[in-house]
Amino acid sequence: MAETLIWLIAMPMAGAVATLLLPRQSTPIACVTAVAASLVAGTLLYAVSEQGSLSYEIGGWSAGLGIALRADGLSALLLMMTALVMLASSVYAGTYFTKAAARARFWPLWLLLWTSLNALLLSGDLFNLYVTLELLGLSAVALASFGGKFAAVQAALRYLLLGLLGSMMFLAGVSLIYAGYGTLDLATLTLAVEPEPVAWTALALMSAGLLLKTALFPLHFWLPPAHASASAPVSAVLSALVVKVAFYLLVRLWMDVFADLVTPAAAGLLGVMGAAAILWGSWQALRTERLKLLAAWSTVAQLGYLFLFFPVLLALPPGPARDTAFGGLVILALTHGLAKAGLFLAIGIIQQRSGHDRINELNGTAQRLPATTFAIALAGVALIGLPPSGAFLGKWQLLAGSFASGQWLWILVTIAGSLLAAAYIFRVLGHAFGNQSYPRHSVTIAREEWPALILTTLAVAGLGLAGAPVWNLLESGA
Amino acid sequence: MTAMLVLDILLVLSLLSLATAALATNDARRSVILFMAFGLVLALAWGRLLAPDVALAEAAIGAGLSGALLLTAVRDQAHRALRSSRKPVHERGRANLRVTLEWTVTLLCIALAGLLAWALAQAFDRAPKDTLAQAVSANLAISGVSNPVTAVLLNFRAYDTLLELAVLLTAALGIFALGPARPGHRAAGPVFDGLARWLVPALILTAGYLLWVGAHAPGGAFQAGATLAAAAVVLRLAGRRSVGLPTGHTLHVAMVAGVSMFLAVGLGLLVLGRPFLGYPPAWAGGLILLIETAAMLAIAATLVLAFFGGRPTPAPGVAEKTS
Amino acid sequence: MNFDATLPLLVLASSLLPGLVIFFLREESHRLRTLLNLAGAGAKVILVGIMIWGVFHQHTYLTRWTLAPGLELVLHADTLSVLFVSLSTVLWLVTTVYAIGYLEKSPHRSRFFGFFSLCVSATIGLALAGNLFTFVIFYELLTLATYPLIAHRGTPEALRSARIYLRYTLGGGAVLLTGAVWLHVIAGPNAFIEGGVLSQLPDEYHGQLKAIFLLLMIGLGVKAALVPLHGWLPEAMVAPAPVSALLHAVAVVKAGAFGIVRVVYDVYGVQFTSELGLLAMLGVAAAITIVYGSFKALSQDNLKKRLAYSTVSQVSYIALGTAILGPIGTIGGIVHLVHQGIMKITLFFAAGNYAETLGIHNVSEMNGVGQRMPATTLAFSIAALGMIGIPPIAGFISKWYLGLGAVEAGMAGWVLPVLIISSVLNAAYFLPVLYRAWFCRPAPAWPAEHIPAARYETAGALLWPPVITAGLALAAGLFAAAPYSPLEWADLIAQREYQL
Amino acid sequence: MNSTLLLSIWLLPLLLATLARLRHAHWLLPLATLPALLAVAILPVGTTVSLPWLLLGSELGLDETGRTFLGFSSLLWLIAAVYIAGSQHAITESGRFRVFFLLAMAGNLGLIVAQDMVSFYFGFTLMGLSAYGLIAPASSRRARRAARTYLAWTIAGELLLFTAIIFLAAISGGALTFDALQSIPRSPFTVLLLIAGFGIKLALPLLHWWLPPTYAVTPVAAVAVFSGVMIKAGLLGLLRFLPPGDATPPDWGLLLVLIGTATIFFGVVAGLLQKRPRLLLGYSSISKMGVLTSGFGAALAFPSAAPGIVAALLVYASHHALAKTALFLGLGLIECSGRRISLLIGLGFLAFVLAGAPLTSGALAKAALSDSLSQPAPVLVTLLTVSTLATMLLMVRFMFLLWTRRQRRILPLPGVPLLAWLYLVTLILVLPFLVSGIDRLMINVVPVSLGLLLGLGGMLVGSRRSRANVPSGHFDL
Amino acid sequence: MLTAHWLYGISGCLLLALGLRTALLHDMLLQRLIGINVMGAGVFLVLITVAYRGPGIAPDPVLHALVLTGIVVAVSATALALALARRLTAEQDDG
Repeated sequence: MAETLIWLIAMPMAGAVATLLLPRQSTPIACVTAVAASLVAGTLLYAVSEQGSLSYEIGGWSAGLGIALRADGLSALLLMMTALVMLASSVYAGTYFTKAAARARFWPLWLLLWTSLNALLLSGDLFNLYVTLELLGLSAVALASFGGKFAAVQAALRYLLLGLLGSMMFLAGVSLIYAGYGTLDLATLTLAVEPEPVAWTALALMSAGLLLKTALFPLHFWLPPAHASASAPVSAVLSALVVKVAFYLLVRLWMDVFADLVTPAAAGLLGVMGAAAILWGSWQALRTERLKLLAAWSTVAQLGYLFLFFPVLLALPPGPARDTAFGGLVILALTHGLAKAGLFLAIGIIQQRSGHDRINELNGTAQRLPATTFAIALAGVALIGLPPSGAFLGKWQLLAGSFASGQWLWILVTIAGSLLAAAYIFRVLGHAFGNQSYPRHSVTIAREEWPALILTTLAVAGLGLAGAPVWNLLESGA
Repeated sequence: MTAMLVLDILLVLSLLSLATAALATNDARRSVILFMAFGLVLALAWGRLLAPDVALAEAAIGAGLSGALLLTAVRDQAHRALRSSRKPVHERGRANLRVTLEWTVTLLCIALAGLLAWALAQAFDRAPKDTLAQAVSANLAISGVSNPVTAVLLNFRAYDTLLELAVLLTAALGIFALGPARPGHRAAGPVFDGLARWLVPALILTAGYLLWVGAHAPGGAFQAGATLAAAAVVLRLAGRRSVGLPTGHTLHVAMVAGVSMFLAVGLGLLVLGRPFLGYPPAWAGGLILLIETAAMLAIAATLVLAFFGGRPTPAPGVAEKTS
Repeated sequence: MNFDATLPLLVLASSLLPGLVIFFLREESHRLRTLLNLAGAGAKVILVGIMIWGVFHQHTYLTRWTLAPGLELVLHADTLSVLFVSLSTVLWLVTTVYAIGYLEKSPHRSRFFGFFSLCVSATIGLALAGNLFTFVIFYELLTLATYPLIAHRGTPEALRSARIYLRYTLGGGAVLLTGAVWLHVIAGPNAFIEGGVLSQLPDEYHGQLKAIFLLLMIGLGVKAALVPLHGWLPEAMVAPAPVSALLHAVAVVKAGAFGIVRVVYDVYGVQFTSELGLLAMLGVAAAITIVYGSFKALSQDNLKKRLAYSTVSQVSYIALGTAILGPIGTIGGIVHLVHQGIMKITLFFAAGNYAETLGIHNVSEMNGVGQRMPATTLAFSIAALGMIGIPPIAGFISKWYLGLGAVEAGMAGWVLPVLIISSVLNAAYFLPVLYRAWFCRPAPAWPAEHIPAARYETAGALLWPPVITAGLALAAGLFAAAPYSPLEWADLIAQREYQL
Repeated sequence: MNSTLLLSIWLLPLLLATLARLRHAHWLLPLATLPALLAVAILPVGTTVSLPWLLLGSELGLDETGRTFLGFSSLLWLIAAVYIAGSQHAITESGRFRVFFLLAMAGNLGLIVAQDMVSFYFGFTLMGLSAYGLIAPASSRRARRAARTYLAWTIAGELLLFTAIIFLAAISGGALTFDALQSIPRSPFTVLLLIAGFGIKLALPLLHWWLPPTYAVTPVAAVAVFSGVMIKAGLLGLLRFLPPGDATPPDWGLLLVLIGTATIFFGVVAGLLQKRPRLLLGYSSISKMGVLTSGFGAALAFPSAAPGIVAALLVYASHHALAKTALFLGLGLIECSGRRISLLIGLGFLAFVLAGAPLTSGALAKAALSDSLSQPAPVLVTLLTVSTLATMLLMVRFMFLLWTRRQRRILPLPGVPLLAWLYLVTLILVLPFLVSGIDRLMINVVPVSLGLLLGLGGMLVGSRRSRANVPSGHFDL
Repeated sequence: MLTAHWLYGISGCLLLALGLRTALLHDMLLQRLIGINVMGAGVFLVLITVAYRGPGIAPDPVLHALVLTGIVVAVSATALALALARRLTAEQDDG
């Protein structure tokens, strides 16, 4: 079963090569690759749930000398989310780019991005993580600028520079770790690391880099323009996955590798930044005139929730209480991933149909595309954190943890953020009602509308109603 | 020892002053040239610190190719990009804010440097942890090469290198996707042309040598690829439009050569029942060379492409060939 | 899974599945849509019938589904839930028929009926919720499912009132959620158990429990339209009449009131609530609401708005009954849950008929409408008189038990005056309407006569629902003491609650 | 069989009410009284029916009191129904009027056979609210105002009653039948509520404001049942809810006696100041209700003498019901077809009857009441005598008003109403002789003659001067 | 601890800080890019210093390999950034 780990990386990479070499057949190749990689991700998820965490030593060299890939419950879940989002977005992208030449240039980058996501989620080596971060950053930038519109290129350039800064900070931390502990392997490091200046400084540097990449307030400023000006499938993946895997790495470092080092004050700092992100992001989303910017600002806010978990988790005693809350964090991240991807895909359809994405002029389009509007509504449910979405379970755990540890501020922020989210979501949904002629069918353009609808449905009904396995997986794959 | 110390101090001081100068000036071209000088001094420093592989790479890539890229960018006025996004400083309040910001960032950076240095000092004070280096030398025999750096790069941590090639490929594809390249330089004078006539073959030969020697001495695919790319750069500067680079499909093949060879080997071994990229010791040398060759091609193609800054356009009518 | 464990799920699914299918139906296929709607409603009636029988005979219907560690979705049929489920089921059937008639030829019907079914499903889920967590889930779902119904027409006013509705209900939902989570943290999964369980918590939690109670009441009070959280309800009257009927009688407002009943009886336990001194607080809030709503209703010319304020007032009777310690008051509150539902739905049906048939929206346009639409007006009159508390209509029974319960609980001093004042005000805003309808001479022409008087005064699908529900309102009062009447059922609930 | 009959007493009017809007439904009105009449005739006293499924568990039954009430009420409803069915009055012709007439009838008859509080309250409310329709509020602005006043007072009365019932039910621990409540002590507050609640129906002073405007505008046949029958529901209510005995403290009896006394003279004085015969009759009713209230108070105050007093009150109530209805119906005939001497003679007779002239049912009623009161409270007998004198004065004034009534033109008398009236007058004429010996009917000679003389004298004086002009419907002190 | 460690280590840190400051504060893209490269050079210097064990002793080859990889990655990123910048200026000039 451990081979699934390497296949998860090799398969999209091979797909990238194949699409580049056979540009005419690139779309079918990409779709086949997407399906196959998703199946592999599913297999891995199953394997982790059955056998616990898996690892694979590349080249047969033991971890330390060589590089090990590892998958536990957390990474398996995020890999599955990645697969779902990428698969759906791939299907969508197949029709989104109307020109064959554009598609042929798009697929290799797309699959390389997927490669980097999987590689990052599986990597068990600090330096290798740096390389995957760079691969992720570059492929994300290349995709963000894809199409070459001025605003997109400008935002992508800014994105690239900040990403590079982040990577360099990360690498500086890595070098400190190597200097101090002589190893890059995470598992070895977990055992070796001690609360001392080397480890603190290294963690601070790596975290700073990752915070920049995951766009936590006040390091978020690059995100809205980059996510809002990219093409729809790219925006979906940027918002749903790219920032998310950087966050994953933070969680991995803070909760796992350097868990002994983390102090309440540090976690509290992340919490405060998260709180600010929630409020500021939501407020900006409420004020913006454009749909895609709204979605992008919403990402800033939603990431804030994930950071609120840090002080809460730290305040809870290790054991079932903390594990349960941690599951809340994961399910919140998963839900946001699926929902935000669906949201961007749906917005893309609206944008293509109406030629713009100005919120105040959406009326007709929103009503002529009921399925897409419904997808936006479902995504909204997940973003607000209403039941039965997975985000509801996540926020419940967040609130419960805050109550249990007496951290009232987070409760207020969570509630306020949810209400603001409701405000900006329903600002959009209001335009779905009116007396525009209703189309004959609810789903008017199947291949474009279904991916968004399925993703958002999964976020709402799938994770919300069948979310319990997430906790089991985290437990069995710990 | 003292001579060494003097050298060290000189090197360090020149590094710092060159970097400061390169970053302080507002003249883009000057900045780039200072940066190239910085790169060369850095290569010296690598050499001083017993890292010849890195020194070679730095000289070829860090100083050479990066410098060339930056210079071209300066020529294309690319450095002006993003500038307009920041509003001009007019109001006093805004200016004050700006000053405050600058001071804050500067202080933070100084604090960061101090922190880092302090932590580093702590790390150096411990007993050196050589376990990994020892493991490398212990396994060098079965790695298929005798240069430990190459062994790490292409065997022990070959996966890193695979991803690195993917990074290169991504950059190339990203550049590709931006549209066609700008027209090449005007044809240089006959002197440069003459220079190019013998410089290019020499560079190509050097590349081949570096590739070969990488197995047991400093050198390898990256240095070789960079050298090869340098040859193309020279041609380009001489006014050759596509500098012998294939266009269209063949270019694709060259770009993905590294990644695909890597993957083919890795997956082939996987299919044969070995771990991914787990070379049998007997074949290791050959396989590494195979991969390195492909990687060199890919690196060269990518670097040249980067230098072009876009898809090379097929030459209109005139077939251009290197001598 | 045996039948007993599946039945709650089936009851839920009988509206949920048709609803989901309807979303994807083509707009023109109204025959299939009607079939699905009615089949779902019919199936639900049958299933609920089985459930009533079973619960009466002490069967346990329980569906469990784990959503997260310690968080279970529990659907459980006890006496109280069955009461609410039966109400919703019967009224849903009637309202569906009405809505089919009402929305004939209007656009976006698939969407409408889809959300309509979702709305009822949420209500059913809320009624069957076996713990506070499940309740919160369906409470929020209800908000979501109702929003599109209020905004349905898409006019600026509709959107505005939908926005106001959301502002209130989502805010309330957030407060409720906070309270629920807090309670979950200090007291575990909060299953609804007759008599409550919180009294076993040590004394040092009492302060927190009071705060939580306040949060829960605010959260529920928004939907139950307790003053000053009622602002959305009068605004929401722009919605189509079937939606108003649903909002006021079947689903939304009821959900809030039902939640109050649940929290007081089955989470805190009425005895414990009283010991904490919270019951009086609830009672005062209810009393203020009752009087305030009635006062506001007096001055409304718009018929639906007048009815909306009437709802504000009437629904708080349920809260008032809850606040009265003792089985009699409990019966009064709970039975009013049903009685208010059938009476208010009749009123809204009738108001819808006036609007749809003759274009009448205001009380001042209603002169002589009794002659043109006698059956509708009769239904309206029965319901209105019932609201005032005139025997033998259902409302009288409620007031009787509320008054009696108050006297027995020693709360007569302020409950009875509230009841009296409210009845007087009810009379003051309903009787003039009846007077106009029956005694005044009709204006030369109706504002906009959409449906000509043919064999019946209006379309059949519009006429029968109010007639039926008015009959129910009459029957519920007249045969209050008969077996399986709402009153008897409320009595059973009270017995089980107080372990009599 | 018995239960069906009891049930149909109020069920038939209700059912017929649903048909009453049909075109030729006049004759449904008399039909509706048949079960009640039949019940009076054939049902043995003490028949009860339990209907545990109805309302909160109902009990219907016929006791002695109920039978008397049912007797005169059903008879008078019948006569009024026939009168209406035969008349061609624009308002009473309408289907709406018929519906309300039947509803009010159902309520009235229903409350009489009700043996539990809730059923009684149901009947009481049904009657009270339906009577609103009889006022025909849409016919004029004045009518509308009057109807509104009526409704307000009625609802107030019902709410007072409701509250009182609630308190009673709370004390009784859920028992609702009058039987079960017999010996349960009433709290002062409950008693006060009951007196106020029924006092509105009885139009005791200060609770009477609804009465004059209502009587002024309502079709006369409806006023007849208002004044003759429905007003008596107040007395029945008092008898039912405050049964003389241990349950009610005797002090309340004294209070009621005082209130009643005040009512007697208030009614007379106010009546004397009226210009319109209808209003005069209305105030006369108030005065008579004062008599009944005083009597009831005496029964409360002297529990030992209560059975006798109650029996006498029943006689008095029946007498007043018949006489007052007849007076109003006669007045109605004059109003619709003009003043005729024949009608005036009939009305004159009825005026004497009401005043309690010898050989009339009035004398009978007075005698019965005097007899029952002479033992416990002789002072009340004196009071009754004074009241007789006062009533006579009032009746003289009534006849004077009729006599001086401005004559428009004579129209033909409507046949059926006339017959109905004549039948009633005959009944009043004959009835005392059927019930009692002549000797008992020879009382009240002095007060009636005195009243007659005083009245005639007053008229002679008064006709010279412009009289104090009290606007009809309002009484200014 | 060797003097070389001191010297090169500290200058690595200084280069990092210098580059970071420029990358954050400078107005011009080119300088920011060079700043990032200087920053990278600083990190690489630290790495190579860590690898250094003293004269005559074989340094740690792993770190050398890492730096090699880092250099290539850095140049790729620089190339992409410059390409993007050119595209921008081209558009600015056109528009």
